[in-house]
Amino acid sequence: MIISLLIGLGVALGGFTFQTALGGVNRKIVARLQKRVGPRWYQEFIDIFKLLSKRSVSHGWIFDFGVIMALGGIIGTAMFMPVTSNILAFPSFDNFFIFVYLLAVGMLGMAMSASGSGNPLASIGVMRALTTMVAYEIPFMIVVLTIIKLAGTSSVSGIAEFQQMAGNNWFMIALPLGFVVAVLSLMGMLGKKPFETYIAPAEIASGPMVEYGGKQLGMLFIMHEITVFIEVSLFVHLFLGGAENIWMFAIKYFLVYAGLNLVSNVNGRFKIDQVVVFFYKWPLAMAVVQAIIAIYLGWVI
Amino acid sequence: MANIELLILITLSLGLLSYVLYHFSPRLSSALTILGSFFVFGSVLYHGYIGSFDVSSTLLPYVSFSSSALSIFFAVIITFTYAMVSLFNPYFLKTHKAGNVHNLLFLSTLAFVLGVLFTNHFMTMFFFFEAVVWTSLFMIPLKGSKSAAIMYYRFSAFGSFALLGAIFLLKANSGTFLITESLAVVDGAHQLVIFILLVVAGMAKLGAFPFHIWLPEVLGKAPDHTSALFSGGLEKLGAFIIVFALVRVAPVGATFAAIDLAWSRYAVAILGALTIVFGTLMAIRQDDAKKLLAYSSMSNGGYMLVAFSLMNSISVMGGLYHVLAHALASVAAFLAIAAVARQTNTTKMSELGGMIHKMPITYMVYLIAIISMAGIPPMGGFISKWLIFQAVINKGLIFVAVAVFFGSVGSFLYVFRPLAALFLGQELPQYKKTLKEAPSLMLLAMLILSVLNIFTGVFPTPILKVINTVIVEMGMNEVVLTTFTIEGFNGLLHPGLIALVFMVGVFVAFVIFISLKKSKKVGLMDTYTAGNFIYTEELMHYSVDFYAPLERLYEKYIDIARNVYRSLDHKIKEFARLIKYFIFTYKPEITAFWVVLILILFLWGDIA
Amino acid sequence: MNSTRFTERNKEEIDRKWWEIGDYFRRNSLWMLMYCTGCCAIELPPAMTSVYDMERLGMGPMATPRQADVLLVTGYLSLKTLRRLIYTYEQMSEPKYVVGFGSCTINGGIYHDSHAVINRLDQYIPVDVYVAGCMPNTESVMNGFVDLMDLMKSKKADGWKRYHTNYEWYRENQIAALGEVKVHDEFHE
Amino acid sequence: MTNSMSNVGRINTLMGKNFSLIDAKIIDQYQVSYVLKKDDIHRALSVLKSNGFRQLSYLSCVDWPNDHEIEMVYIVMNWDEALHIQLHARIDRDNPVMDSILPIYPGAKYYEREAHEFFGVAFPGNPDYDKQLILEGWDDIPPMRKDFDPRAYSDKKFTKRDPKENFEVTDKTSKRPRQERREERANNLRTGGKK
Repeated sequence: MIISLLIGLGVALGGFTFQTALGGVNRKIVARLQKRVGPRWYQEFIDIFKLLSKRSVSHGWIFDFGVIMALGGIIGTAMFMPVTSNILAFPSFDNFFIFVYLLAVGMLGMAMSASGSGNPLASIGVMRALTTMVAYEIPFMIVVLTIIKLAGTSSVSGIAEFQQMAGNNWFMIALPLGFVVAVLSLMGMLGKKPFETYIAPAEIASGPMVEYGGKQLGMLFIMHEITVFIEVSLFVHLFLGGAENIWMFAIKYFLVYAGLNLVSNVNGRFKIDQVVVFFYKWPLAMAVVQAIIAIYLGWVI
Repeated sequence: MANIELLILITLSLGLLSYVLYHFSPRLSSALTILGSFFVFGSVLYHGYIGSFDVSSTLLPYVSFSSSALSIFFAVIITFTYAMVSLFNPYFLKTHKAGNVHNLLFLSTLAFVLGVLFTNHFMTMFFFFEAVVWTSLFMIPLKGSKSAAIMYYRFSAFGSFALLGAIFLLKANSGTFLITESLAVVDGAHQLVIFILLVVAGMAKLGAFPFHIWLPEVLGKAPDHTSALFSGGLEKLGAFIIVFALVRVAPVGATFAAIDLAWSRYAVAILGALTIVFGTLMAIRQDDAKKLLAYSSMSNGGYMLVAFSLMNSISVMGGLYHVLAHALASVAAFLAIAAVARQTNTTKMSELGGMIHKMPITYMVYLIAIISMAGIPPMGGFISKWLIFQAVINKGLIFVAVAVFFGSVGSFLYVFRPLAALFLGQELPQYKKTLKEAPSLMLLAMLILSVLNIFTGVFPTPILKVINTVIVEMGMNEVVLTTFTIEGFNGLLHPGLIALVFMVGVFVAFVIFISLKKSKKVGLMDTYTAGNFIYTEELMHYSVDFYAPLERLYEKYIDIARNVYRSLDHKIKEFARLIKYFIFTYKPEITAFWVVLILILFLWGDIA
Repeated sequence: MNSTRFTERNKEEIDRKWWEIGDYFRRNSLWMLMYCTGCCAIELPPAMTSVYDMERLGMGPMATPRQADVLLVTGYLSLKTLRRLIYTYEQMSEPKYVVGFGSCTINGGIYHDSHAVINRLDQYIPVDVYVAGCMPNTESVMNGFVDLMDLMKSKKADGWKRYHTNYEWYRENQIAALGEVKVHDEFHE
Repeated sequence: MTNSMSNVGRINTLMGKNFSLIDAKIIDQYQVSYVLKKDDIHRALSVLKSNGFRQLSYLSCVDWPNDHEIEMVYIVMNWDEALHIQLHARIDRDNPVMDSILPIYPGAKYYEREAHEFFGVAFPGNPDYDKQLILEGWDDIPPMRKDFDPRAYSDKKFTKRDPKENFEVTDKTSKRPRQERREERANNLRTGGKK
C-alpha cells in the first residue's frame, strides 16, 4: 500500500513537472506564433517558485484551508492517474468517475477559499466557473458513457487497453462526433480561450484568483498544472488509445496540449450565457447522436 | 422493545404525556420527546439488527404487523431522522405559534410512520398513511403559513386517493387486503392500473415531477427544523411506496428492446429524469436557502425514481443507499440552516453573509453535508451516485443519463450558493455582535450526522451488506462486496482508498503550506477594489441573483407546471360552481330531483 | 553557549542563501501591476508585444495588486490617484518594487506647478527605479526593467524594506499632502 | 441651411419676446449666446426646455475678479434642430449664490457640485451641492478662482526636488564602461539579441 501511495505521489509530481515544462514550451510556441521570442521554457517553474517565496496575505482560516483542500484534492486525483498501462498506482481502481468527482473536491476547495476572501469578484468568478462547468460537463459525460458502454469498463487504463487490443482502434476514429465534442469540452475544462470567461482579467480581475498572492497563488498554480495534467491525460487515455510506453504518452500529450493551445489562441472570449447556449446546442446534440448511433444502432467503425 | 404494537402505543402515549407536561415545564416535555425519539430509534435499530421483532398484536383491533428487511431499513433511517431532529426541538418551541402541540404531533407522526412501515394489511397501511398526513399537516403552519399546509394536504389527498384506488383494485383482484398475498397474485389488465396508481401515490409523497409543487412550499415555510423532518423522514415514505410499486409489482407491458427495459419502467425513469432536471433548475434560482434545499430534495427524489425503475440489484442498491445518504445529508444541511435561522430569523441568502466567522462548526457540518449531496467523494452521496451511474450506463439510457449527469453537475451549483452567500463572503455588520455558535445539543445532532456522512462515504460495506439482505428479500441477486470494495457492472470501487488517497493529498498540500513563509493576516474588507475605498460590507458581498446569467436562459419557462395546476384549480372551482348552480338551488325539490336522478343513473346496471 | 551562537549565525547564513535563491526567481519573473495614470502608459504596449517582447525577461501583466511584484506608475499623479496608489501599494504582497515613469514622477514634469498634482513620488512611496523622459522611449523602459533586475541582484532594490523602516516619515509626507489617505466617498457606501 | 438659420431666428424672437436680454450674439448657425439677468435664468431654462431643448450640455462658471462677479454659463441643446444655446448670467463674487436648476434639469446635479467645488458657488435647492466630488479634502480657496495661485499652493504643499546647479559627472572614466554596456544592452533589447 505504501509503495502504491509513493507511486501515486510520483505520478502527481511527475505530472506536475511534465505539464509545467510543457506549459513553458507552449508559451514559447505561442510567442513564436505572434513573432515574439517568448520566455524560457522553464519560465513556469520560475513563476511558481517565485510565488512560493513571497510573503502573502491571508483572509482568515477558510482562505488557507480551501487552498490546502484544493491542492490536496487535486494531488489525490492525480495519484489515481494511469500514465501507461504499467505505471499505475492503484490498478483496477482508476475509475473514470473518481477523476470527475475527486477533481470536484479540488474545485470546491478553491471556490470555497475564493468566496472566503470576501471579494465579490471572486464569487462572480466562481459563479462563472460553475456555470461553465454545467455547460461542458454534460456533453463530455455522454460521450464517456458511450465509451464505457462500448469498452465494458469504466477503468481508465482498462479503456486504453481496450483500444490497444482492438488493433489500435482509437475512439478518436471510432467515435468521430464524440471526439469533436470531447475536444470542445476539453477546451472548456482547461479554460482555454473561447471559454475562459471565468478568468477574464480585464472584466473581473482574474475571477477566483483575485485575492491570492504569494504562496496561496503558488499552490493554486501547482493545482492548476496538475489539473491540466489530469484532464489532458484523461483525454489521451479515453480517445487516443492510452500509451504503451512513457514516450508515446509524452508525444500524444504534447500533441493534444499544443493543438488546443494553438486553437485557443486565435479565438476571442464568449460571454457566460453564450458558453452555456453553445454547449447545449451542437455539442450536446452531437454527443447524443453519437451515443444513439454507437449504442442503439451499433454502428462503430 | 421488541413488540411493534407496544412501541407504537408507547410512542403515542409519550406524545400525549409530553403535551400535558408542556404546560408545567416545556423543557421537561422536550426532554421527554428527545428520550422517546431516541428510545424508538434505539429499539428499531437493535431489534432490526438482531432480527427479533415481535410482530404479534393483541391490543389494537384489526391491526396486524409483519417485519421485513425493507421496512426495517426505512424504519431505521426515518427514526434516526426523528431522533436527530428531536435534539433541535427545545430551541424552537418558543418561536412557534402553538408550541404545546408540537411535541405531541412530533411523536404521533413517528408512531404512525412506524405503523405504515410495519403493517402487513393494506387498509391499516392506508389508515396509518392518512394519520401521518393529518398529524404532519398540523406541524407545517406552526410558523404561521397556512397556504403551505393546504397545498400539502391537496397533494397528499391526491396521493392517498391513488393509494386507496390501488388497494381496492388489489382487493378485487386477489380477494385479500394482506400486502404480500395481494401483491403476489396481481396480473392481467389490472396490473398496469395498479402500477400507475401506486407510482402516483409514491410520487405524490416523494414530491416528484409533476407532483412537486407542494414540496418547496412546505419545506420552505414549515418551522426551520421540521423541514429536516419532512425532507429526511416523511418524504422517504414516498420512496417506500415506490419500491412497492416498482419492485414488487412485476413489470408490465411491452419491453423496449434496445435497452431491455419495460416501457412502464422506462416511463418512470423518464419522470425521474424530469424530476432531477426540474429540481436542479429550480434549486439554482432560489433565494431562500430552505427552498433551495427543498428543490434539491426533489431532485434527489428523482435519482431514487431512476434507480428503482431500472430494476437490477446494483441500481436498487444505489437507490436504497441514496435514500440513506440523502437523508443524512439533507437533514444535516437543513439543521445547519435551521441553526443559522434560529439566530437571524431569516433564511434568505440575500440577507445573510459571513456566518462562518461566528459559527465555524455549523459551517463544517453544512460543508460535509453538501459534499455528500453533490456526490463528491469521500462522502456517502458519492457511493450511491456511483452505483446509479453504473446502472444507467450499463442500460445505456442516454436521455436519462443526460438528466442524471445534469443533476449531478447542477448540484454543485446550487449547493455552493448557500455556502458562498450565507456562510462565506463578507461578515455583515448586523450579525457581527449578536451571533453565536449553536448550542451544544444542536451541535451534537449535527456532529453525529457529519460523522455518519463521512462514515457512509469511507466505509459503506456494513450498510451495503444490510441492503444486500433487502435486495435478496426482493428476489434479486446480491451485489458482490468484499470488506472494502464494491463491484459494479463495469468497475470496482474502493471508497476507503479514495478517502486515504485524498487524505494523503491533503497532507502533502498541508506540508507544502506549512513549510512556507507565514502569511500576513488582513481583514475581510481589505480586498482588491480597483483602488477604491469601500467601507460598506453589503457592497462587497455577492449574494443576490447568484446565477443570474444562467437563470436568464430559462426563467421564462419556470412557471409552466405551476400554471397548469393553477388553471386546473380554476377549472375545478368552475365545475363546482356549475354543480352548485344546478343542484343546490333555493328550492329543495330540485335538489331532491337531481339526487334521485343521479342515484338512478349510478344504480342502473345493478337494478337491470 | 558557544554552540547556540554558532547555530544562530548558521541560521542567518541559511536565511541569506534562501533569500538569494528566492531573488533569482523573483528577478526572473516580474509580474507587473500597471497603474496607468498618465501618457507614459502608451509605451507599455510596444514593450509587451512583438517588437520588444517583455515576456522573454519573464515579465507579464497581472490583474490585481495581490498577484503583482512590481508597480508601474506611468505618469503624473493627482492627489486623488495618489490616495489610490498608496492603497494599492499597501495591498501588494512583499517583496514589492516600484518603477516610476517619466519626468512627472521625478519632479512633477510639466505639471510641476499644478494645485492637484504631486511633484516627487518618492516622498510618498519608495521608488526603486525611475525611467526619465517625457515620455521615455521604449528602449529606456526596457532598460529600466533590466536595471531593476540588476538592482535586485545586488540587493539594492529594497524600497519595500525602506517603507517599513521609514514608515513614519512616509506617513507624515502622505498626510501633509493628502490630509488623509483613506477617504469616504458617497459612491462606495 | 436655411432651416437652421430659421431655427436661430425662431429662438431669437422667442427669447426677445419673453426676456429682457442684456446681450444676444449669434455665434454661428448652430450656436446662440444670450446674456440675461440672474433672476431670468430659471424662467428662460424652463421656456427653452418646453421648446425642445431637453438636454443640459454643460454648466460652468467664469471668474471675473476685477468686476467682483462670477459668470454662470448654461449650455442647453436641442436634439431635433442641432442648436446649442448658451445662457450667461452674472452673480455677486463675494457671496456667490445661485438657485439650483435641479427641478428643471435633474442632470445638473453633478455640474453644480463641480461648480461649487471649483468656484465656491452655492446652489440652494440642490440637496448635496456642498458634498465633495473631485477634490477630496480640499483646504484652500476654490482653485479655479483667479486669485488662487496654484504655484504657491504647490510649493507649500508638495515637496520639490531641488535642481542641481552643476550637472557635471564627477568621475568620467569610471562611468564610461557602464555607459557603453548600457548602450550595448539597449541595442540588444532593440534587436532581440540578434546582430
